[in-house]
Amino acid sequence: MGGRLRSVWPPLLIGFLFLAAWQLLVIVQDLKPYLLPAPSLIASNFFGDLGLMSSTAIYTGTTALLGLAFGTILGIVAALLAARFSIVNNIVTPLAAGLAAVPIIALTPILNNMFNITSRTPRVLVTVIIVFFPMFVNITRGLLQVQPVQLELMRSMNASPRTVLRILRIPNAVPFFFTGLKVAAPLAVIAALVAEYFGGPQEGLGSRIASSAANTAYGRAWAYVVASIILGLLFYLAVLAVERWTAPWVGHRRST
Amino acid sequence: MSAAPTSTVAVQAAGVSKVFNEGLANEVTALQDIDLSVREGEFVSLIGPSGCGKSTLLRVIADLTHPTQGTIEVAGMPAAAAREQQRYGMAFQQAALFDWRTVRRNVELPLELQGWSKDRRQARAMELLEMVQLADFASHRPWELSGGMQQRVAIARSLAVDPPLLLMDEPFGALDEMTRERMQNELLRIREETGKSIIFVTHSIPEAVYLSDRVVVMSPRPGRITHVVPVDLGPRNEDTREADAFFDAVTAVREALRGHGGGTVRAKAGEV
Amino acid sequence: MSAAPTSTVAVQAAGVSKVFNEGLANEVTALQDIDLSVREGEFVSLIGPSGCGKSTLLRVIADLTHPTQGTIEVAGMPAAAAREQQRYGMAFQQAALFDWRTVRRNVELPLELQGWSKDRRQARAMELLEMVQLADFASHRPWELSGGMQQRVAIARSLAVDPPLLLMDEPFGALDEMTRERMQNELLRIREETGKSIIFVTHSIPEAVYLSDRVVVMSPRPGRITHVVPVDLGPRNEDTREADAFFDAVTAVREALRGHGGGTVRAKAGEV
Amino acid sequence: MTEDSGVQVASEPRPGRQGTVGRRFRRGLTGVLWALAGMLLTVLMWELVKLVGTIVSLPFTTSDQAMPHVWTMVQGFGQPEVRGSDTTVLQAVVSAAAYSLLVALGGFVIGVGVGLLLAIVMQRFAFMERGLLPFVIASQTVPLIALAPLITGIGNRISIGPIQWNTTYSVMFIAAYLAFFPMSVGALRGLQAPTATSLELMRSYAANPRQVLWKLRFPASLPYLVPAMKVSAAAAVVGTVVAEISTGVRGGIGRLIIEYARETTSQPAKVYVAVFGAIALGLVAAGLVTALDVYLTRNLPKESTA
Amino acid sequence: TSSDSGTAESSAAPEPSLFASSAAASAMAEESAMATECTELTPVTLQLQWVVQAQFGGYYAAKDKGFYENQCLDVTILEGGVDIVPQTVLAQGGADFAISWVPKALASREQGAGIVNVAQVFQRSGTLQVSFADKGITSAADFKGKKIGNWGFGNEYEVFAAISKAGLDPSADVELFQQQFDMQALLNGEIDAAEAMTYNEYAQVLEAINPDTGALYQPEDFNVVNYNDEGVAMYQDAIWASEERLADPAYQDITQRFVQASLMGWVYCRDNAQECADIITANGSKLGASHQLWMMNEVNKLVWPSPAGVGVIDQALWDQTVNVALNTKNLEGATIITAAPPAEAFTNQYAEAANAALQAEGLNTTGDDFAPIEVTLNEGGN
Ligand SMILES: Nc1ncnc2c1ncn2[C@@H]1O[C@H](COP(=O)(O)OP(=O)(O)OP(=O)(O)O)[C@@H](O)[C@H]1O
Ligand SMILES: Nc1ncnc2c1ncn2[C@@H]1O[C@H](COP(=O)(O)OP(=O)(O)OP(=O)(O)O)[C@@H](O)[C@H]1O
Ligand SMILES: [Mg+2]
Ligand SMILES: [Mg+2]
Repeated sequence: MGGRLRSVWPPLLIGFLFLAAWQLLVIVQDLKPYLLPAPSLIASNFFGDLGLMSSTAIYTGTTALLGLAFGTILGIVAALLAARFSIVNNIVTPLAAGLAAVPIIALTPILNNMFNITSRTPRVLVTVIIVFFPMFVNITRGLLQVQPVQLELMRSMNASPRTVLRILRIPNAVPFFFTGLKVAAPLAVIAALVAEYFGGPQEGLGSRIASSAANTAYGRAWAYVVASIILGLLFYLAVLAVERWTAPWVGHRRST
Repeated sequence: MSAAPTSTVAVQAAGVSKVFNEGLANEVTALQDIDLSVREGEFVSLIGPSGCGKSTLLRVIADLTHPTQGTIEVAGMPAAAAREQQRYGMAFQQAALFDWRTVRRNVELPLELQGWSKDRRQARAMELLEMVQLADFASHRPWELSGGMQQRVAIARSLAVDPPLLLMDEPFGALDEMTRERMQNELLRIREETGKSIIFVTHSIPEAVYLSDRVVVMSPRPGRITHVVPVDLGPRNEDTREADAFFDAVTAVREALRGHGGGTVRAKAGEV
Repeated sequence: MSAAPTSTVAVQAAGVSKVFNEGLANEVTALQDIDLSVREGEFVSLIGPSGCGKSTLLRVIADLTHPTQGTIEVAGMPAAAAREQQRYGMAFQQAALFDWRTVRRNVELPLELQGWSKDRRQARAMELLEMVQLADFASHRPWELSGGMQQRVAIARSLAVDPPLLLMDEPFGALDEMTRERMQNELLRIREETGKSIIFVTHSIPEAVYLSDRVVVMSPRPGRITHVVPVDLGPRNEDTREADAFFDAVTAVREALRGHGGGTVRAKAGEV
Repeated sequence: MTEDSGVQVASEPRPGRQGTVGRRFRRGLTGVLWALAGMLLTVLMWELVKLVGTIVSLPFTTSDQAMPHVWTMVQGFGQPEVRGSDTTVLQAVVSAAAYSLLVALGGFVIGVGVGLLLAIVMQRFAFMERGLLPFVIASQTVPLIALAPLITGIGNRISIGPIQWNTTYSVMFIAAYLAFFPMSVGALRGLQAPTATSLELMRSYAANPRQVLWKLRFPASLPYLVPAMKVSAAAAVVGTVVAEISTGVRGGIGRLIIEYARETTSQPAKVYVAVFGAIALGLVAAGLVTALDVYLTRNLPKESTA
Repeated sequence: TSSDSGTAESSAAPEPSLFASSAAASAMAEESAMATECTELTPVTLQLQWVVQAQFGGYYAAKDKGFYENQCLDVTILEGGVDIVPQTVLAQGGADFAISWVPKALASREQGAGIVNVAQVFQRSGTLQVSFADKGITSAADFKGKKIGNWGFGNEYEVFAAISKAGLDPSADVELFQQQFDMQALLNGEIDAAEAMTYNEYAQVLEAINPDTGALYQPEDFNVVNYNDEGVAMYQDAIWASEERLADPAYQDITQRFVQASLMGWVYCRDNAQECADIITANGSKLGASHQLWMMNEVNKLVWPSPAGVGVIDQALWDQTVNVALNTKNLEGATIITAAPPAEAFTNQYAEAANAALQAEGLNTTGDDFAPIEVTLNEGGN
């Protein structure tokens, strides 16, 4: 209990100091909301319409979750193939790197034109693409970076490549997998959000932020941003929880 | 598993050389012109100074690395085929345990690969852990064990399946004397019961003599076989270590290691 | 480095216990009630069955882990202060070499940390590699070495700086007999020349006896000191290993290890 | 398909570590060839999908509007940018990509530096990890639309000595803002990667935190740093392009994407041409990181490198 | 409906004769500049809301033809991007003047940005709702039951206002979708009517190939709803200045000179559409030539005629703008502004003085005889 408390107060403290400084800056410098809305203004917008905040966050969160799930699966599959067949590795790695360099802002219009703009599909696809790269790169590295002696052990037992994958490479890649997921989870949220700028249903955080910002309603825009931050943190915490639960050995060895 | 040509030769190495980093500045000739043949059911120890190529020789026999020259036959077939047919089990110099598995599941690993049912392999693993006196630690993680305990887990793992040939690289190096003697006797018992052939790397001359039918002495850079000392002590028992023949053999091996020819037999492949 | 209280006690452990995973299902009492005092310039060996807590004791003394109970003093100061002041050097059971450094630069590591100039530390490293007979491999990478060679690099590294206390955990475990004897004599020579205190973990009874002024025998679960065998062989030389006193001491330690009290001294802290 | 990264490599677990310059060059060349093969494959797939789309109905549009033919895109490269001008689209894309690459490189260097620094601080002080990490995460879920006006706005007020802030710095800043995140997460994990024994070794030397960092944690973290850098490089490129779009700054690929996207309705292939520029940019960035990887891990035992 | 066809109805004289002649104009401008005794040019920055294109033709022409210089100004034009908010940049001091649509600028003003509309360049809204002719959508009332695209980003209010004004409920009677900044969704039939600017998206549609005919789409293939006709039009491009700085006589002077030169640029572009289009292209726009000229011509239609004089605000249209901004709710229930802006939000002082000065130089500043030219669009706008 005390331990949990101890792990909670540093971010709270830093967060509080940060917000206090922000509020102070706004007051002292007499910054107008069009420039930088005060935390108090954002908070009143946020709490003033909690229902709307949560329903928009749920819409975007669903897109992000779908994208994260599919992107992760795709990343895993591609990494497994790449670790097993070097030809896949040779081909997929540069393609993935190239695809990862296409900004959402260029990608979304193309996908919006391919898939019906009135559906969620193009947004999920954008998220999938964003999630894919960090997952793929990290997992591939984890699958390949095994100790030579462990590999020899497997070989001495005449393990098939598939077995080596299952018994050695996959467990070895677990910490890498979670490193990738920790990067991908918040990115999934932002991808799902940004994909909403370019059209389609207007129920999500992205649309709301865009239209609020376009009207210089920065207090409201930032309230939605707060919702997206909360969403991102939730995703991240979920990843942490899953890591603790499924891979308890990771990072344990450093405790002496 | 499947039918292998019957043969009385368990391992046959002919003209084996192994050069690392060939052609580069840091070239090392780890093995040169190794001829060695191990009969079925024979216990052969490899002994020699640090870096003389013992581990490399084991790895070549196990088809974990390819010789630069020469050929290896295991159970009458090429090394690769023997590996694929699981004709040997290997204990490595490093324990090479998997951190993400408990001690018991580390021992189960080879059984899993052979598709044993969960119950059977658990029972087998516990039996082996009992043997290496680590049953209490079955559910610990490898990094919670002492060096010697890790090594014992690795030994248990190498004995889990029942291959006709055992390749063991300093398996008892990190064990105290008493545990070591227990393990030696266990190994001899297993060999007795199953008729396994065993190639065993050790730095302990008494251990080599106590266990082996033949002690192969190697010298470094380039790694060559310099002497082969036959040991004939009959069935081992409590008194073996006190027998004169034992001390003679120990002395012979020691002499061989020091580079003197006295009392040793220079072996040539095929002759033995 | 700076002024330390002069003291004739190099290490003083009082009532030291160490429990891992306290309160959990897999709780292990690695050390219980250890009292041990090592005089300055003394050579003490720790011997005992696998898993009895030897490594843990060394690590507690080195302030690498904290005892659950009891206190440790090194050179008259708390263990932490002694570590910070670099009053000891340690050789680990695993070689723990850094893959990304060449052999020579691994040996240089502690010198680098102490801010030696490049030339000086290169010279020192080469000198030490010469001593462990690995000068030829100075520019190799650790993973290109055999097990024993890696261990020798680690030994060289632990000797690189010149601390008043050496903590060595089975440093010669992977070495062949000849190399081992060479290293033993080197160690004795260094001790002679520098007056270091040494705590040395080994599984070899003759080695413990040959090297030590006192052999501390431990028993496992919970790890306790059961016997302390004083060894009085005078200056070591070629003949020491043949001396009757040597064999007597070996027998005494062996007996102690087997749990018999005969011929051994039960030590209490402070008395020794 | 061969399966040479399965177990077979174990036969020689640490092959040719001291690749000569020539060998390394050749390996780089094959890498490029593979990348080309991958592109070719993608092109074939694209056209195949289009072909299939004309026969059966797919869940997405395969019309020339949504998915222009590859040759239409290639044709696009050769056309003059604007009628009558003598620069072709290809030239425009290449020079824009070169410009963006430079900005992205700046953003990458800053981002990687900041990411590393954060990781170091978080690794060093546990309370910092708990205190900072949520904000690092939070920073990435703030959309640029909320930040860009702030950044350019605040930037406009900055002038350090003779250097007056200009929009290019804002772009670089945004690139760094996106690039630092994967680096900080990956590096944090990497810095925590050394084995207990090596950490104890350093502790026994009473090495100070800086020494532990430089001599142990940093080299031991390389397996994690490299993928992190790859993701960061991609993020820097994306950040650059997005920021160019966001701030409308001239010269880069982002601006081209805006310009060409306006013609999507009538010339759907044209925007792909600019997107290819971004892809090429990403490939170059990834190539640079891979080269760095080969250099950094040249001394480590390796099986094969991702 | 005024601008429902691609080929404008008038037949402008091919040569720019109406303008006394550009050389003469500059000479006159020079003269008046000499009068202000210009020893050193005053640096001035103008923030646009988008990248260079004919929408901003007047400013580029003023710069290119030396009108600014003659007014002793050295103008730097800052291009916009998707996240550049010109009025914010202006209020923060990042620029001396900004071009912005009135409703958005009023929203910023309400959030504390001290800005003043000093010249209302566009006299009418350029927003259309375009649909295929066979859908039969000729007025907002026909939106009922249809899939109606809008751009979001604050560009949707005219659509919403028109829907409401036609007696429809935006949340029930129509299906609203945010469309992308291209017209693919319309052409693919995913939506029934798409928001479009006369000078840009509408042209894009007409530059696209009709797969049925293999030739370009023709104006008669489409219906357009013009929001000016629906009575919900809001003022668009205007020149904004800093309210705070307008207290300073020096800035007042600069503003006067800037507005005057800018409006002179718009007069020039009215009479020299082709040359202005070329100036824009020379300034780095990558739009195709026919598209550029089309845009110039359509923008001219938004500026001219200016019955009260170029840049001068018509109170009635201002009130309509404010009214829509104040009362139209978007899907979220938000309005653009929550209170009517004070009278200080705009001033005709500068525009009127500029008109007087320009008229004194013999220029027609109302454009009462303005006639658009005829532009033929080519495939892809080339
Ligand atoms: N992967 C490698 N790359 C380069 N050289 C190697 C490699 N593996 C082994 N060697 C070299 O081959 C020689 C023999 O090594 P090997 O491990 O077989 O020795 P060993 O007899 O097992 O020694 P030890 O008793 O110390 O374990 C050594 O000189 C070593 O440096
Ligand atoms: N990190 C740890 N977590 C839990 N238990 C541990 C840990 N380290 C050591 N132990 C336990 O403490 C006991 C003593 O271990 P230690 O390593 O000190 O043994 P040792 O005497 O050095 O044995 P060996 O001769 O095999 O090296 C063992 O039972 C071991 O399982
Ligand atoms: Mg070996
Ligand atoms: Mg130990």
